[in-house]
Amino acid sequence: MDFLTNPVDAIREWLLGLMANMPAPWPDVIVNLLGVVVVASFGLGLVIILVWVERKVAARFQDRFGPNRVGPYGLFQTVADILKLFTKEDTTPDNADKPVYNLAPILSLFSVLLIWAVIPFSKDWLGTDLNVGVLYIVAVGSLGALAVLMAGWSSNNKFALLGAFRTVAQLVSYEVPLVISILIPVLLARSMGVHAIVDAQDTFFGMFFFMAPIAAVIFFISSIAEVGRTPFDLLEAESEIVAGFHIEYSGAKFAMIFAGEFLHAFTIAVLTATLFFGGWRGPGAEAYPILGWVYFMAKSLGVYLIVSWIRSTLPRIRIDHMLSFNWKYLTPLALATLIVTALLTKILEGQAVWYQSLVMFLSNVVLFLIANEIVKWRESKKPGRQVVGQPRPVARPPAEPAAEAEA
Amino acid sequence: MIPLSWFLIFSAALFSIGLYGVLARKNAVAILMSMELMLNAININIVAFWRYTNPSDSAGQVFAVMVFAVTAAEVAVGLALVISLYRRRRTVVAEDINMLKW
Amino acid sequence: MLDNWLFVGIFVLIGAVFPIAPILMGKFLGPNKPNPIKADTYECGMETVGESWIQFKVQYYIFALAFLIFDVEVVFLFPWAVAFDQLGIFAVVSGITFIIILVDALVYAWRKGALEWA
Amino acid sequence: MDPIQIIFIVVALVVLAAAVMVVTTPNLVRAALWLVLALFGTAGAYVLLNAGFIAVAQVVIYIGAISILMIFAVMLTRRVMTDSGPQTHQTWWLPALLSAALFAGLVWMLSGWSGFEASMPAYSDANQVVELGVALVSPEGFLIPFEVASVLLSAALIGAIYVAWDRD
Repeated sequence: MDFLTNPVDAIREWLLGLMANMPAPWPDVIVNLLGVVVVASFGLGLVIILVWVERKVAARFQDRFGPNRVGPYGLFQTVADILKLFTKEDTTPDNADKPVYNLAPILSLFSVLLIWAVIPFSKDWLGTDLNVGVLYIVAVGSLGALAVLMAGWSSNNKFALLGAFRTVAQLVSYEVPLVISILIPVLLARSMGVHAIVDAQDTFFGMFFFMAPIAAVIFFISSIAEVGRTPFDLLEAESEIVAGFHIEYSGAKFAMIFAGEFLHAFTIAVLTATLFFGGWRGPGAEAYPILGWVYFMAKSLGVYLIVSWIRSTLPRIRIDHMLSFNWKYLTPLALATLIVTALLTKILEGQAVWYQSLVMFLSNVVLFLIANEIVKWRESKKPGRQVVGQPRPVARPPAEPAAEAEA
Repeated sequence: MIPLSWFLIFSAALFSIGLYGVLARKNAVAILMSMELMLNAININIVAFWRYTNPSDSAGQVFAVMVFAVTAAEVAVGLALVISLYRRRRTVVAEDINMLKW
Repeated sequence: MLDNWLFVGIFVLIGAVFPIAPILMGKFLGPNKPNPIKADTYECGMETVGESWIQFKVQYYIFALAFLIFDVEVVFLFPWAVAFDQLGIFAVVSGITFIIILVDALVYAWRKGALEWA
Repeated sequence: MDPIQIIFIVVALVVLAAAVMVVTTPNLVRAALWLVLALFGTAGAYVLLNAGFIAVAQVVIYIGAISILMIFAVMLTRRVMTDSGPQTHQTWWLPALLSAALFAGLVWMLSGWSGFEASMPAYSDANQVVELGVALVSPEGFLIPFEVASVLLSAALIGAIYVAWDRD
């Protein structure tokens, strides 16, 4: 093993060699344990950089500099923020249900961290290759909704509970198109293992983005909703419900919820890159796994930049619009795409990959146009809302009493 | 390796606890929760028998998945009934729900 | 096999340590001077009125319900998608029938107006 | 004892303890959270049985959806969340006795069965999901139950919305 081209395998071999004379299960357990620590620390360490990236990107969109005081380019700003959060007082409201209140932030970060167990970073660099990997991601992700509900309920605060309920309604609603759109790469790869899905996208036109563009976009949109980022950030709409379910949290516990959200935002970028853009695949990645890691990070960061872009561009959506967009547009469209993809996959079995991609891409385009026409037709049938012509209340300064108050 | 008996005793214990909950609890939602425990015990049994007798045949797994579907339907309708009852009668205590008595 | 799940099992144990450790660290590093006003429920600075564990509208339940049904549907469809190579056109069509039957329920919910907010 | 056995015992004890908390905790939301722990442990038991797919499906369906539905239902059905008064009947000892008797009877009956101490046959779960998929949709397998499950699910959705929806 060459250390430079494949450091992970080299270290693994070296460790197993060191422990060659230990009794049977222990070397395995220890290597797995170290693997867990490495993967989890990688995820958490990433959060520190991501917060900086996010702030810089948002600043550029708003024509500002962003953090630029602490360290080169303000890189250590996040470290300073984390230190500040740790030295804050960690308050617990008297009325809270304490065990549940303390458990919620732990579960919230834990659920995101667990997803990283099955992410393939490069060829053979992955925590574990479960043969039900994709469903595992869905399962672990759904723990997050539970954490939100626990945080909201245990805070014993009207805003927290209202925020939690809204959040959970949003999370469970958008989970439906999310899982249906995940089904499509599974169907194209004939496997639920994340590693096998990456393996199936071995040519440029074999990337599932070309075979299932609608599924990729639906997955991306509903993942953003799962994370609760703009434009789907109703769960922390300050003007309506203060800060949502984590209003009562402070100090390190708030930091955990916050870190969980940031890591989740990057995780969806990673998942989009893995499921639809070929993950670590790229020229030379087979031979030099470290190159695969570079591709993987580049693709994920590319998707992450789009997430930041959307965040700093779009305004917040109203809750009824958000839910009807999900149930009346994304879910039927995802189901239709699934049916069309299933039929086409069966019909085109054995054809060349580029041909399959071309036909599927065109079918997706047609499907999207049809969906658009249906939406337009439905909108045209709705009675238009009358905005003009009715007297509206106008704020006027009161004439007499105001003058008296001034005097 | 674990003998089959461990799984069977485990699921029998889980089933009994669930039965206690169904019989002793007053709140209808709590009764549904206890029923979840009982259904889980059954599912453990199904999967254990599949694994220990004939794992190459998927029938056991199909059964387990079917139990999932039935549980989902049961919970969905059961909780909807409880909510609807609560709206009409302002109670979720199972004993007080006696509209079908005559 | 089980070896793959060993990693997940260890991850479940260690993964819990990662969030717990900073919280404990925060406990030691941060000040701890509670007082009744600080520990009061925060509702925009207003005095808290009444219980917060109040009742909610049935709408939330409907969304969770639809989610549950579609979740179960997807669990059924995942094996179907994975076994796609072994299936003939008939099996594919039967999977599609499965989806269409469920779409009926979605259409019912839509017509009933249960998918509207408020 | 080998490590797998120790893991099983830990998982089983966690599940049973959580199950006892589910049926005894007066606070219903907490009972639902204990139920989540019990269901999570059950998923662990499925993993020990090499049924990875069932384990993950358990987490998706039970913890992801059913437990949230339970908590919603608890919150929809009360005006005051603090539970007052006993949550069990006065004659709670009767069901306790009954379930203890059921458990003893089951163990006694099973211990007389010849297959009780059977050990696990070798099995590789590499193709588990494919086999399950083929069994579900092939006409020689479980095609009819598969479609009936779909009908059941949509009937449940329609029925539940019909019952719970109150607005015309």
